[in-house]
Amino acid sequence: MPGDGIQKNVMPDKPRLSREQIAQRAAQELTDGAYVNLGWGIPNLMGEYLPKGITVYFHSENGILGMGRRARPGEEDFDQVDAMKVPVTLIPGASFFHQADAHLMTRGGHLDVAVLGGFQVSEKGDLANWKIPGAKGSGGIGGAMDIAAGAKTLIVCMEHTTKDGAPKIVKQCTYPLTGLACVDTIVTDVAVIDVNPEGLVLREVAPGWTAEEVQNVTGAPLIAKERIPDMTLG
Amino acid sequence: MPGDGIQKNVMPDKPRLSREQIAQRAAQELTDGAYVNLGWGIPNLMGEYLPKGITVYFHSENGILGMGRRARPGEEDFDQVDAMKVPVTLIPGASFFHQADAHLMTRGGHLDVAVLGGFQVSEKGDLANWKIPGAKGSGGIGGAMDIAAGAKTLIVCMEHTTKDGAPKIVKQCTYPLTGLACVDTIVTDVAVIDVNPEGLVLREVAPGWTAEEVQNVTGAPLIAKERIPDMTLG
Amino acid sequence: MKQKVFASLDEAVSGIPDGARIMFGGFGGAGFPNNLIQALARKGTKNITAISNNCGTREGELGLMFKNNQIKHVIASFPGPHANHFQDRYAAREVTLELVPQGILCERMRAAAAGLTGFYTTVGVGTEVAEGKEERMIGGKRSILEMPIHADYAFIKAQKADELGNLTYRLAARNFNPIMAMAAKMTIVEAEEIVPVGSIDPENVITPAIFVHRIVQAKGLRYAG
Amino acid sequence: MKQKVFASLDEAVSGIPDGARIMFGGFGGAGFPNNLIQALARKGTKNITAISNNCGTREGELGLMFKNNQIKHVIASFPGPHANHFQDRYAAREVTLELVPQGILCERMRAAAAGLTGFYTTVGVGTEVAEGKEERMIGGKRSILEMPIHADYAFIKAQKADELGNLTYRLAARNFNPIMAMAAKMTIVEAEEIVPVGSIDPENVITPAIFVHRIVQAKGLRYAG
Repeated sequence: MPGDGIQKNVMPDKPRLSREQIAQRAAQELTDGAYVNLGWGIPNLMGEYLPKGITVYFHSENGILGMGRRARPGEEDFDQVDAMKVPVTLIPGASFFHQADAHLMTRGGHLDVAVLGGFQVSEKGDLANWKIPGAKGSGGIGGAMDIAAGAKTLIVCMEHTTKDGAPKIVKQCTYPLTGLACVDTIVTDVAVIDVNPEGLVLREVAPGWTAEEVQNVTGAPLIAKERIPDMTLG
Repeated sequence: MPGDGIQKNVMPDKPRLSREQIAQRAAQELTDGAYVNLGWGIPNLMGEYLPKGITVYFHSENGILGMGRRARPGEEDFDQVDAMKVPVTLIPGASFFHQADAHLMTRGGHLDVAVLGGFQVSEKGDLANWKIPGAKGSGGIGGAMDIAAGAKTLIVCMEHTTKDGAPKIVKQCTYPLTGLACVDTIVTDVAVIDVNPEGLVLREVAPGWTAEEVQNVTGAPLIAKERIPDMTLG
Repeated sequence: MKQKVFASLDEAVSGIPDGARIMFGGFGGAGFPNNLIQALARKGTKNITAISNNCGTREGELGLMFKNNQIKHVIASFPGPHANHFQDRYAAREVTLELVPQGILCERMRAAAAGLTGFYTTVGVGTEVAEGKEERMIGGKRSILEMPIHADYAFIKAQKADELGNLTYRLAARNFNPIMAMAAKMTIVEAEEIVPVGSIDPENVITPAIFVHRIVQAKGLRYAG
Repeated sequence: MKQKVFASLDEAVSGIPDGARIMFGGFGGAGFPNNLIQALARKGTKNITAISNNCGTREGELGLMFKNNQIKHVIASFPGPHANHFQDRYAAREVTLELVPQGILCERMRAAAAGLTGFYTTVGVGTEVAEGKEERMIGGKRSILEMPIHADYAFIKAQKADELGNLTYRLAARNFNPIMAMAAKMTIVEAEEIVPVGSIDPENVITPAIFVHRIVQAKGLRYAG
């Protein structure tokens, strides 16, 4: 199991980013005109925090490009829902298509950025995000494997450690995999980390954290070049 | 080469059907509501001879279902052409789609009937119809191979023999193949022949012809049960 | 003209035998053929193999089929958090499940529709999904072989159907419906509206009539989860 | 908003290097990007690998490219009876040809678009097309392995493009265009009409803007054969 040998009591008792703040930081990675898919959980909060002045075209795997904000009470149309079954609005220039074309977009390398939640990310960029070992019931994959395989840039948003304090960034995933060597960047509540050919490169740390403290809650070696800047929320 | 050993002078000097009459006979094979693709040459003449009272939905591999008659002078729209580049009209209930969907229809077993021209058909139902050995130039395949592989029923319309009197229905094709074991029925200027698991079954002969005379101009054995009725043009 | 329009939902599902393989359109509450599903529940067809993105929402959508124990095997991508009837049957081993990545579910159905006999993909390589599947390197990419998913029937929800079977879909209620309509041997459509032939612009047809075999007017149950 | 609309045809084809792989839409005279082809002739790009159903009609369509000897290799289904410039170059061994069945040409491009690394088909089994290709039995069917066709560019003819790149096509001028638009790394569109964002109904978009990178107004040469 991940986190073996790491004790809860060695975790620094420093403030971490909230889920909303993780989403806010990850949103700064998006650029004007990008086609973007947001997965369940933290990624789905990112739409609220887009950098000012940019337009991003949100993709939904049920066949929408150009989703806007969620529908307000009274304006919901339950034939116009996102992949989480939530009624959404459209922005000008939106389009509908069938689910095979929607996943042609995910798998075929057409999305500029996809953002997924994660249970574990390995130092090679392997992602585990669909199944907890020993969980009851059938589990479910959804669109995550197609998205992981195909996005030009894959960002994972997650807490840096489990509730028990075990690192979620590990040498090798022990949870069932979603995809191999697919993650480009990890945004957590304590760091921004890039998965580069030479290894995991620490790009930013949460305010008040040092590189060493982030390393202490990480299950794989981090490469920290010079001074690491603080995460800023844009 | 096909026809070796068969001399022109042994061919019966009896009237044969014209190309239009072959098309007219083949058109009697179509039933109400059928989705049908017609290939180059004789098949393309069949639209003129549909049995009365039936509606047939003609498919074109460039993305039309529900073609009507050819456009008359003055009503041509050169964005609405069939696979032979001829401007056509539509019947009510027509639809447009892209070429991959058009061939999903041909290859996926969705067309009730396809009708192709032929250079040779073997006793197993192999078809050769795209390339004459030794012909100059690049040749071209077009949609024939997809159509041959996928139609529920494949009819071949052709003259029974070459201009030199060589049989075009043969034990084994010597021309480059279009598809293996794909032909169901052959309509020629002297006979209607079904390709059945037990072999080539002579269903009809041209008026004035006997089964034996048809056999004499055929390069593979024909099964003739009892008396063979005459071809009628509907 | 061939008659494709059926007078009632019950007639539209007539003749479906026990053991049939059936695709069910719909995603996220939208585009489910809920009225046809209810007719199939009334009919009581058993031992169905269902192909569907999810496994129902409480008693809605496919939930009714699992509640009635009409399904013995399901090929799905995401059974879903509210598929309690499915989960109960699954825990009791009354139903088996093949989990498929969502886009690969689409592609495998499309392969059946398009007469392809298999395809290679990088999706699922190195995961549980790849277990038991052929793997090879193609162009430097680890790829696994996926096979077509065929079906006897597709249950489809359309917005408009003309009397020939040309279909349109409303907004994101399109989802899996056009793919399943192409992939099954017999496609049965519940349409919100049945319109005369010629009233859908040929350029705006989403599912051409060649893929549609039976049409029935939906009786008003649009959302059932 | 990203600027995709280019002021001139010449700017729309800027930066295309010698040796580029380019898909050209069109079939039967309809839907050819004739104005972009003329711009590419002016530019003089050489050693092109062209992917196209046919090889031009006299000097029209791709005929101009062959006349100018800009193409070194072509992947096509049906060069066509009036592709005299192609045939001359082919006879002189100045251009090579891979002949592909028409539907397989579509599927191979779609496989590239969809991130599939190969597929099996029964089409072409036992014919010249199967030579050199892996063959195996799948589900009792002799099948051959076909590989994706990728391209650097697609030249597309649309009826309407909005300024984001959502496209519609006129009648049967649709043909290969939507498939090629999905398959190439960079899709360049000549549109009869460029319309404001939001003026195409989202349900009637045929090619979503994600597949489109450059848009230019067609200058009126619709048919060029």
